[in-house]
Amino acid sequence: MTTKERVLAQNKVGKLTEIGRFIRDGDSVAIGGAWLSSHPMAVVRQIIRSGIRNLHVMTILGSVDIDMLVGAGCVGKVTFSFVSMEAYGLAPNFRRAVEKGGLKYDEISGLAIIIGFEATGRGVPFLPYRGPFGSDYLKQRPEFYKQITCPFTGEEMMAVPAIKPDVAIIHAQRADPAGNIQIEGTAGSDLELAKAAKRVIVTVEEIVPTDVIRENPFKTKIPRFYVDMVIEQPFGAHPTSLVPTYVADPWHMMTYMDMAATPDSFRNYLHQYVMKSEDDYLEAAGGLKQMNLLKKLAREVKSL
Amino acid sequence: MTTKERVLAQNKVGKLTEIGRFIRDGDSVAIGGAWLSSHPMAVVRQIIRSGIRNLHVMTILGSVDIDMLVGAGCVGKVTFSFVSMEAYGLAPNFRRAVEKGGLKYDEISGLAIIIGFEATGRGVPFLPYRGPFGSDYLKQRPEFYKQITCPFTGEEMMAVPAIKPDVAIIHAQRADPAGNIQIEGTAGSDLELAKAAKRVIVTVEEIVPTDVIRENPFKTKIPRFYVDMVIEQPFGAHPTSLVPTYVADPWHMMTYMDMAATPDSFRNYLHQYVMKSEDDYLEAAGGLKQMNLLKKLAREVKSL
Amino acid sequence: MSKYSEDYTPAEMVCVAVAREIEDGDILILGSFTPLAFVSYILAKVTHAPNIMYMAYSSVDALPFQLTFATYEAAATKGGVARWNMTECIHSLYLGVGVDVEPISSIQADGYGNINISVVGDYQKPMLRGPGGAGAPEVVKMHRKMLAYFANHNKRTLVPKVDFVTGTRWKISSQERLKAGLRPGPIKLITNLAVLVKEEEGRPFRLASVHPGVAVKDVVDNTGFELDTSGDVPETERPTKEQIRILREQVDPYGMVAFDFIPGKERPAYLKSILEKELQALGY
Amino acid sequence: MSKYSEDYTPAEMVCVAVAREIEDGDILILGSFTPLAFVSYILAKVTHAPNIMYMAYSSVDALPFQLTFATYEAAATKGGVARWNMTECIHSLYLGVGVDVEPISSIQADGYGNINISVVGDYQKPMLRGPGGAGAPEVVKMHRKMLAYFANHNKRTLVPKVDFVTGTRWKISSQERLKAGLRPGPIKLITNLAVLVKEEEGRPFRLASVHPGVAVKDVVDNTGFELDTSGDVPETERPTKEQIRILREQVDPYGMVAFDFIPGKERPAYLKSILEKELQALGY
Repeated sequence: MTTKERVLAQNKVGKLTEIGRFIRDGDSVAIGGAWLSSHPMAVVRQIIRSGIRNLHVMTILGSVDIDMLVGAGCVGKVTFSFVSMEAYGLAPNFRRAVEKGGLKYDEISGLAIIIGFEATGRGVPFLPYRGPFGSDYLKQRPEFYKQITCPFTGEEMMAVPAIKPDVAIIHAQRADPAGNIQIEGTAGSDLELAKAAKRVIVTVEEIVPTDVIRENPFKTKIPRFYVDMVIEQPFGAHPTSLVPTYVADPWHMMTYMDMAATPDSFRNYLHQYVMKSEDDYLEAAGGLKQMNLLKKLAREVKSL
Repeated sequence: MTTKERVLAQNKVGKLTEIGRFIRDGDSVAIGGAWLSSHPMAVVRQIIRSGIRNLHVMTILGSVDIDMLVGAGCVGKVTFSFVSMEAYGLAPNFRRAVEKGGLKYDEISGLAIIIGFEATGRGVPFLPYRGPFGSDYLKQRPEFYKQITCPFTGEEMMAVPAIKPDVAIIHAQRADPAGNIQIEGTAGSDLELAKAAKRVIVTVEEIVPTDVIRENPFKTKIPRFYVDMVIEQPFGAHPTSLVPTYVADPWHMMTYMDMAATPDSFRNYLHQYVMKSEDDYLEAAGGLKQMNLLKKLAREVKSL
Repeated sequence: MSKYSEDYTPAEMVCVAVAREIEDGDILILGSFTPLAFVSYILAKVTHAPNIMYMAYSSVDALPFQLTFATYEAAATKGGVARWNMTECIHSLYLGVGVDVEPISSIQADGYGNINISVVGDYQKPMLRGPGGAGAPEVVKMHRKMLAYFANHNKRTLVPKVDFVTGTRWKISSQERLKAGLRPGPIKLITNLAVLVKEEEGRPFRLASVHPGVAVKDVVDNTGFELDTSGDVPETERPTKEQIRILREQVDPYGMVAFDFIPGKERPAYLKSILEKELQALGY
Repeated sequence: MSKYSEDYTPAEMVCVAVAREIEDGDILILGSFTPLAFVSYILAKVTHAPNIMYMAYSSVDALPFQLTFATYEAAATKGGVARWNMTECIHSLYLGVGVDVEPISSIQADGYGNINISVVGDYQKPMLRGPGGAGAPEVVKMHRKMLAYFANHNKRTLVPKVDFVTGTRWKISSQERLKAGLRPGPIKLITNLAVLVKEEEGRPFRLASVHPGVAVKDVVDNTGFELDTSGDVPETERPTKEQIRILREQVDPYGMVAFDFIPGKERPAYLKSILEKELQALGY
């Protein structure tokens, strides 16, 4: 949608099965969240279910989101600064695809990729900063890192270009039908992705009337004029976390790591968990009992 | 203070009469707030009372703050994008001083001055943006606006340099003793001033325990590692506003405009309102009854 | 019966003309307190453009409000869906997604489309030191269309060449703007006499319409730069009865819209009378 | 009676050595989940450095917390005084006021002070594709001192030349760093055997201390680059009884600190046993 269409649309509520309106084969898709937090996993699974292919996925700090899309064969190229399953180890599908030599990728340093997204939202074609001087990124990606001289001090800075994904997908706590998005915990650089992308899909734990949003405007991180579609999808970040609402699911992460160990067993994972529907996924992942446990654990924290 | 000293200091509570620890003759002082909102007027008045002189004041959108300091003879130079009493007219002391030819000033376009402060906080010596091409600012301040070519697209952008004031003064709703600052209404670019300045003084309506800050972290706009001193000073923005706590005082603004009409009557204003103490000021401006009215008015708003 | 009103003030005429420039879905900013601009935004939002989004002070997408002199900022802040500071606002709105229109109140304008909010006379030792440009120097070139309004259309305000170019559209024609990566759209000056439009770099402002009761000659005689008055110059569309009713009953019951049209010396008394009425209405 | 403990694991030795690098008043970041780093921060905060400020995920100045595997992020977020997103964090902390130390867990380090978190082998078709640098490429040069830790000090981790320079201190000597506008401070590698320090561009890492029970020769034999072992090499200061008690009773009762020291294949079973203990402790 154009900005004007986004401002005009007061009801952007859609269904998970409708993401094809905004994500198409070959699109560049920036995926929100960071580490094992707040990834839009329901949309990731729906991309796989819908058979969307040849995506250029972009992540700042990716994990199971990237790994699953790569393993399911949806990805033509990855732009990333970090893809890791953290305590669970390296990302098995991602690693396999790279080590086999079949996956195209752009590895970009972490601050550079954030600043590249940020530039787009600020309406500038580049931004300068104290970049990764001395690193091998500059040799691998000379078209992305350009030295630039400060016209005032003469200091050598690094310029990075504006990054403009076709789509951003994000998961958050709460939205109203017009697409005002509230985030309470780990925000990553989701706001910058939303500003940078041409189309933005946000799944949320709950859709609430705008009056509820107005009660605490301080929590609203992405206003409606950046959003094309909102989808109510409780536990849409599972098995990653959405603190302070629920923690990441370590049991499911271990299952994932087991089943992603080989291409064959990963096909079983997709078959068993992903391919049917999101309701079936949550049921297979432990259903209400497990989801309630993850919510309870988010409150069971001990400050010292 | 160094950043480390700021992080170490758990009690930064000071008194208005102690601002001389951080503001000295000849300093550059960036003044928070914007339009007729949230200016740190208690500190402005204390600067006058303390006889601090030859300041280089910096404002994005200044009003009675700048006008009063200029009228009281505290200012050697003004850097500004806008100084106006808004509906009350032009700023009388400021205007007089410029038209007489005695006041040094740097007039900078509004986005440029914000971006200059922002650059300092981001640790870059300059930032590019789509600047005021075609305007006479470029002729008047060629040392501030430099054309720069995007190394990726070839587009001509404008670069502005990092601005580094000695001191920033800010007024806000609430702080804890360590200097975590909550702002609920009009925030201006107070956060960028705090990041840019070497020393930061914040007056607040109330100092509260840190637990109160933790209850709503979403309201905290300036964390403690940017702050050197916090001072509890209710109505510290008067006669400007601090919404949603109180509105600007139109009656006092009219008195000010009347008395600032000539240098002689402005001396009377200073004598009658400013020179004694902040308590005396608030009493002279109408005391508790008037302040309560301004609070009530902030709640008497009619949405349509 | 005509839907148009016969009973309106020059300020209401300008306010309605400005409001008509606002399209539904526009993004707007309430910043410096220019009562006429505020009233026109709110009028648009409660009539033909309910889905406009405005940022008012630090409040994103605030509710429309009744304009009162004592409470306008608190009212503008109320009911916002998010809080943004000014830095976020300039990058994300002005320079990012784009603000659509923003009627500027300036001291001078000229036939090139330049505006001056800085000084009259010599820059270093001016006859009149104005407030300065705030964001106007950068943002008037970014808007969907550039809008300035004048309560006093005369040769001191509409001049051959402004004394200081505080802001300018930079590129004017659609082709030039698109080439520079800017949204196309004209410059419009809305005054107490007429609506002037400039659409091409090399060509003069065109007299797009004259307000009811104003002759083309009145406009030409009071304009310090060349005007294209060729062809039939239509009458500016009058305010409707409904617009006037909503203005006076809901949006602006105290008459803030007239503020710019009142001579400087009479403004303090006018403000005082408004404040009295406000307090009275509140029962204080 | 000695204040030092005789009962500590290699992981606890490294954790305490890292914690000792943290000074009160430091600014730190909890980002990627590296349990040993998290434990050392919290240990420092509840012992000698109560006023450190850390940003944990999006939570500014969060409270110290007991490290559990199921809840670490929620715990790290709790009690923050402000919320910042990652963009704000990189500009204001990493590139702005400066983060002081941040122990990096990397695949390789070399004698130039380079680290590699990207690939082992050929870049285009690597033997091992690592996670990538996240912020390390930019931030290790900004820190007050650069810190990396290794659970396995050997010639595969401490190599003559890293396969890919993911991050580097860039300027090393104090003079060079000050000239480049950077804060002075050395590179330190803290391993399961020793502490290595590099303070000058042209000179090798110096063996600053060996852990109790480790010979200088053990370190040299297991290091793939030249080491300066001249002079008396002292023993690394052991953990105190108080530090070990606080670690085991308060900060890390489930033993997350050992995680990096456990062979990859045994880690899932270790995590499972921790989870079981956590749920049991909660009464689930």
